Amino acid sequence: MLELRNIHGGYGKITILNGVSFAIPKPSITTVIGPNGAGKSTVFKAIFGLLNIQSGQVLLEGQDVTRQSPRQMIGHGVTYVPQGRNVVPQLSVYHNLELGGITAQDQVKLRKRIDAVMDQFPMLREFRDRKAIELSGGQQKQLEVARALLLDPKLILIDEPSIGLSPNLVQEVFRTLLRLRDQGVSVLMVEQNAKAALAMSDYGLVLELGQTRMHERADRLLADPRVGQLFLGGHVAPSAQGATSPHAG
Amino acid sequence: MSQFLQVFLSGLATGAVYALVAIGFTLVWQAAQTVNFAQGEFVMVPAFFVLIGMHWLGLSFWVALLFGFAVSIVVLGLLFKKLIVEPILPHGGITLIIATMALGILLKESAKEFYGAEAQPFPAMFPGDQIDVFGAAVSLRDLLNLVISLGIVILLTLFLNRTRTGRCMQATAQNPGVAEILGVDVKRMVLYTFLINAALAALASFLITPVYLAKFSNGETLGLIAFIAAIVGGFNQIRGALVGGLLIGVLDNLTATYVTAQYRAALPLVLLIVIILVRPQGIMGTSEGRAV
Amino acid sequence: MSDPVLSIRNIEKSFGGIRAVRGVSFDVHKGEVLGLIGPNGSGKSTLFNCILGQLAPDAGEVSVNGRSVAGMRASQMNRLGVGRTFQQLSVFPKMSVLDNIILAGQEHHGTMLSRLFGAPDAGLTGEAERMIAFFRLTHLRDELAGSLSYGQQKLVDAAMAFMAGPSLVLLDEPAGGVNLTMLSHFKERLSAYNAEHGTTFVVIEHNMEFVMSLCTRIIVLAEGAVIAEGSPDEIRANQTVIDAYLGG
Amino acid sequence: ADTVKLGLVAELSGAGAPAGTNWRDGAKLAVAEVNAAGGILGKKVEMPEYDTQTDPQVSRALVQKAIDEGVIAIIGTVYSGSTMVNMLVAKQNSIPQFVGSEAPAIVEKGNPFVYRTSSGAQKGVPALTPYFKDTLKAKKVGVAWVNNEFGKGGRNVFIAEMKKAGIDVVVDAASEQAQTDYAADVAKIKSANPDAVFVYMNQEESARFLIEAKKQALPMPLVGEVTLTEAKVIELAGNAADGAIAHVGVTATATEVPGIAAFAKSFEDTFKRKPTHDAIKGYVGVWATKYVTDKVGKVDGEAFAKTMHGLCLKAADHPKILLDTCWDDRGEMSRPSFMVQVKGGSPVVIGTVPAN
Amino acid sequence: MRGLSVRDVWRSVAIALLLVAAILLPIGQKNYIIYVLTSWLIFTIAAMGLNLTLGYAGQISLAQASFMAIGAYVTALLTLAGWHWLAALPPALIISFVVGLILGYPALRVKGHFLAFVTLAFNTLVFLVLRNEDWLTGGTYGLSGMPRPDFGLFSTDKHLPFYYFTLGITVIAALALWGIVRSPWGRAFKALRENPVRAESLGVDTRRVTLLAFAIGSVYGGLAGALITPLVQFIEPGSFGLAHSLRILLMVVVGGAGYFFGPFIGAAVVILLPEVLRFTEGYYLIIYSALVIVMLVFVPSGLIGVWGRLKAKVWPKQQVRTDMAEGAGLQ
Ligand SMILES: Nc1ncnc2c1ncn2[C@@H]1O[C@H](COP(=O)(O)OP(=O)(O)OP(=O)(O)O)[C@@H](O)[C@H]1O
Ligand SMILES: Nc1ncnc2c1ncn2[C@@H]1O[C@H](COP(=O)(O)OP(=O)(O)OP(=O)(O)O)[C@@H](O)[C@H]1O
Ligand SMILES: [Mg+2]
Ligand SMILES: [Mg+2]
Repeated sequence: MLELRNIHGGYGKITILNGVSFAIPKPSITTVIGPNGAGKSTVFKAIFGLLNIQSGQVLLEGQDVTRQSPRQMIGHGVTYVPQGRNVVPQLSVYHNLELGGITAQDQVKLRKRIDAVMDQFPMLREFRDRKAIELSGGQQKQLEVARALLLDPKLILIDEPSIGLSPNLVQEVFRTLLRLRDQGVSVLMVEQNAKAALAMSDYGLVLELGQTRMHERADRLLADPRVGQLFLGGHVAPSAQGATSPHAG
Repeated sequence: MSQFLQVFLSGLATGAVYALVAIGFTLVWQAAQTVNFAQGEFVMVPAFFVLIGMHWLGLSFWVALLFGFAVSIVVLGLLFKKLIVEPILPHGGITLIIATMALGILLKESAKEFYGAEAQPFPAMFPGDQIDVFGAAVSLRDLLNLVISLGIVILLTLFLNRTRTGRCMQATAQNPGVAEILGVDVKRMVLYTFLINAALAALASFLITPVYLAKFSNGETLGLIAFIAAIVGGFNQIRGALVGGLLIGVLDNLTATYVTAQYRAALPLVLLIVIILVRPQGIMGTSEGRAV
Repeated sequence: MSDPVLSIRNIEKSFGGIRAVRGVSFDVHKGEVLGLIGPNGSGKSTLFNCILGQLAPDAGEVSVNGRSVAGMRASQMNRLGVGRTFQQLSVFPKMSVLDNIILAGQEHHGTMLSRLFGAPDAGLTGEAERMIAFFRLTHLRDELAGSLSYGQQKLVDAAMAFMAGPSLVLLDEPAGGVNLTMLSHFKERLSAYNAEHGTTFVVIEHNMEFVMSLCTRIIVLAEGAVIAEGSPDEIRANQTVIDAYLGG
Repeated sequence: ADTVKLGLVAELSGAGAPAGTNWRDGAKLAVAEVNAAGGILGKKVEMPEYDTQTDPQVSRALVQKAIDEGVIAIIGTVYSGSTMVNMLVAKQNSIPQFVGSEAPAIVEKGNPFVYRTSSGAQKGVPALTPYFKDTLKAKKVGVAWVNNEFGKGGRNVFIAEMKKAGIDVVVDAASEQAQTDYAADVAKIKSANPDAVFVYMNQEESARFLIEAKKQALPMPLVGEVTLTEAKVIELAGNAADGAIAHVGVTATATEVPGIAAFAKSFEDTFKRKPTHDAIKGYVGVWATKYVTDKVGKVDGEAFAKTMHGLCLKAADHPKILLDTCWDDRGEMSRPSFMVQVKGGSPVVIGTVPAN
Repeated sequence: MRGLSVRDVWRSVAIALLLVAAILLPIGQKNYIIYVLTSWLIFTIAAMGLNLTLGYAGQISLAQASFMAIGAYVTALLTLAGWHWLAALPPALIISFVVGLILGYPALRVKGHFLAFVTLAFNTLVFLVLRNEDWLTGGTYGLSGMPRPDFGLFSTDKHLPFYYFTLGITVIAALALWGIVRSPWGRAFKALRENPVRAESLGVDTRRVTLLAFAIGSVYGGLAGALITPLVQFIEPGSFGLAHSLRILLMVVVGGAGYFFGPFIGAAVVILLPEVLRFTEGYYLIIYSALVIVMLVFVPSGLIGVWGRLKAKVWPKQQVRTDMAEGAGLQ
């Protein structure tokens, strides 16, 4: 489905990704984990055409899509939910949703889909005509997640959906992703809430210092003691608290 | 009474012109979150394009008008967007504002160098017939200005809020990053904004130059007053520009007639400062929502 | 039990037609770590904003250490020893990490004049560097805060709340986006700090593991009102809370 | 060197640009003619341009610059505010300066090196008094003026004159430079209903005022000084200018004077537009520099000043001075002037006022 | 304490060289050039003030020229009344400070373009008062004949001594500002610019900081005005209109807002570039404004950013972030 070949890239003159390579099969859910600042979000930006890629290739279903614009990526059936808050502040909830389907051809179908996501996240219907900026943090996140589901994507890139969402909604989002996978959609997700995320994923990917460290079946990663210690909240050995190499293990 | 009516109605007519220019400010703000300090010059220049068409190319007035309109759209819309807005916009509002100031000088000086410093007469599109309204003389042209401003406010408001393209333009202005990841054609939206702005400026130019006369320095005062009108109206509402423009036109005349001519420029400013301090979002503006 | 450090009574806040907070009252005692949880949009952040002077409540009263803080500005509250973080990333993007952290402490050192004529860092570099080291950000000390990753910024944000040596800290979703290993480190340190200095914490969080293991008492808000209150175990078992919030 | 330099310091941009560029073009025309006639002291004349941006501070610096660069005379500036400052610099360096400004104060400072190219407001405006008093028989008058140093100067002289003549000033309407809406001004005048109105504004302000006056059907005569009946104003105001009256020092429409007719023609040929009052002033300034320098026989500011004071140049001997012109010992200028009225879209001389 | 880094050393050397250049530059030049160089210094001071208000503290102000007016008129009136310039300076600065504080009040309520408007209106009001109240200010005719200061052995009557006098003051003003921006106050100013809500919650009294940002910026405007008076020896309202405030804003942005040395470069471009272009006569303003636009297109963060760009061109080194190059934790 998606393959990254030895991606190098970063911000301005600074290189963040030092050779990221992996491939995800179709349909599947892959969760990316790694310490803060490992470059997880940067990988997503690289895929979605938002990063200055210095070298390497991004392949989507075998086709080279390196350095294509976000608009083109959407055209290929990829949608992206970035980390943090990403709504259009002064537009209403409904119009924010509608923007999520701005590239859709079939308006009637789009309206139906908007209805469907509103069923899934009832808050959206309740606050349909409120400005997005007025929503609470978690409500905005719901809006964003819902927005990414409108277009019938082939691949969803979703960066830490659990931030700000209440536990029942996190479960709801995970269930939705599972359902989508069963309908043939691939999901690439970053999650710090790694145990829960890996538990529902097919594959896990460990990213560290801008490189892929491990890429395994999710259950194996969950069982790996090194992973448990480093990323799942195990205790850090005192000797590992080096200042320059914060993640040494 | 007829004196009051006279200055009031004249103030409305002048205010309608301010409004027309002020709409440009709000539009650019709503669609690109920046302020075009060359807006006054954008209204000054199209009249000169028409004059060039008439006097240098020998076109008839109506053909020259079309010519001027087309050239304005290309120069003030397309070229402005491509050469100035696009490269500078990502680096933030203030830089672009300064660039538009420089552009204002450029347009002004060019008009002067190539067409002369003296004011030129400019033919009117509509007859200046006068009507008597309870003893006050009002020209048909004044009424038309008012009607056209009103019409444009309504049309633009509908366009921005009721059409998908209009909302895409707003999204682009408010959060270009998000607009981009949602697949909005950001560059095209910015282009639309500036094309519409250029068209409005040209229209304003054709409407007011018969009265204001074509002169290189017309933009200075006009741009400034329109800027003030846009702010007073709230900047984030197209209809605010209309209210702000009319208010300033009327206030200025009433001050000059009944209070003080020497400080006629001051009293409206003081009033407006008070308004803004009491209602920081402007008269028609809505608050921008949660900050925390 | 001692007098409450923070006491809120009947706080009300509406936005247009929406009643975001509906008459919430509770006390927080010295040394407590109170969890504040509830579904999205239940008014948690709004409550924080009302307590800290970022928003003016429509009704109700807030007092800190027995003193009413009505109409007090956030900076004054901060000088009283109340620190906070925001749910949204809230750093100073074009300042270095070090400057961010020093800024968070400088207003508590010296006077206006000494801050003008004294040392440029108000004598805080050492303390700031220790704070940075604790959050494992030493290698990023001179980077602009805005160029950090989400989780890193979140940590800078948290670090800032501690620089003034506060006696009461209100944290709005400190765990969001923070790596679990770092988070458990943070949690331990928070407990230690609490034990050592008797600092009081109020924590809004959706990460239940974090809340349940850290807090001594939990208050649950829903639709702007308190629907449950109790120890972590009680809350975990409360059916209303499970239905409204935790999910099955 | 085999050239001499005149420094053209003028308002080439900013609010004063219309006046400044006309002044420049008149002067340019004169330089071309002077060179064709053998130059000054037999040397070719060059005239570098210095743009003051209508800013007095800049004008001062530029007069300094021109002098640094070795000009033998300064031609400019037109706006009185600028002239008041920069003439100090010319004075320090004993450089003669021909100015287009009309504010009274300029010749009152005892500066021997500054000379007018038209008479100041304190001469021009009083020339109108008999017109108001005897011809119009006005008992009460109004004044509409532009609130800058030009307008204010004229207005102050006018008010003082009316007081002397025992005429009431019943309405005093100040307007801003570049103002566009004159409804309030005209309405105020209308309701005060004076017998005549003195209008003292720059070109397009005058035009806009006339248009509004016509719109509101202002019944009384509108009388101005120079600007009100200029060709440009008439072009801009169209038939609204009909009936406007002005006192004019020299006017390009006074074509019965042969020098003026020739000047107007060659100006129009060169610049494709009609000359204004300011163009004539610039023209006269350059020619006066030539005549006087040639008379002195060398480049010497002190001697120039001595010659200038009390000098009269007869048009018969010095045709390019256009009309018989005299300068008094303060640099004030006098020459015959005209009363002009706009009739059927063009100014018609309705009377001559002798030099005073 | 951190020691002097290589960068600091380079910077000190560069500053020393510039200072020497500033001292040598006017020697042997004609009056006019010295005059222009002096105005460059004076406008640099005004722009430094605006740079503090706008560049550091993020408060847009379109009224800097009106503070120059206040400084200029106060000094003019007092020196005309026989005061020594040095005695007239403190009142000029104090009045600027107080008026600056007052102008800061609206900034507590409104931000962005509204603030721009309020300051713009203020500038216009000051202009109108100066023009209309001619009993005090001389109206449109202005005030003239103000003496240049005389310090016993050192008289500034000639252009060259006056230039050195101005240079001395500029250096003092720059040092004072340098002290401010690197003190905790400077940090608080930047915090106000970047995130006022967060700053407030960290104990920064943003109201006070906002007012101070205006007041200090205004003092620099006042100082510049106090120097214009003896330089031009003539002042009138038109020299302090809105256009001049915009010009100072242009200096700040072209130089690089928020960079300490930005105003020096910005004022140089805005004041000196037109002079360099004057030989093109009618076209100089056209060329000048076009150049400014080109500059902003290619170096939008101000000319001070050119250095970084050049360096990147000359040493096109790909950087790997230190933390990204470190060894692995997992393998
Ligand atoms: N805009 C930027 N400019 C410069 N550096 C950046 C920028 N964004 C991120 N970085 C740096 O790139 C590195 C990787 O950042 P990234 O956001 O990809 O991390 P992440 O793995 O997503 O972390 P987190 O779990 O905290 O979200 C970090 O060290 C960060 O400081
Ligand atoms: N400025 C505002 N204008 C209008 N409505 C607002 C505003 N701020 C908050 N609200 C509304 O008030 C309610 C409570 O919001 P609040 O941010 O306090 O929720 P929360 O409990 O923090 O939720 P979350 O867990 O998602 O952060 C929400 O319905 C929100 O839409
Ligand atoms: Mg990330
Ligand atoms: Mg919240």
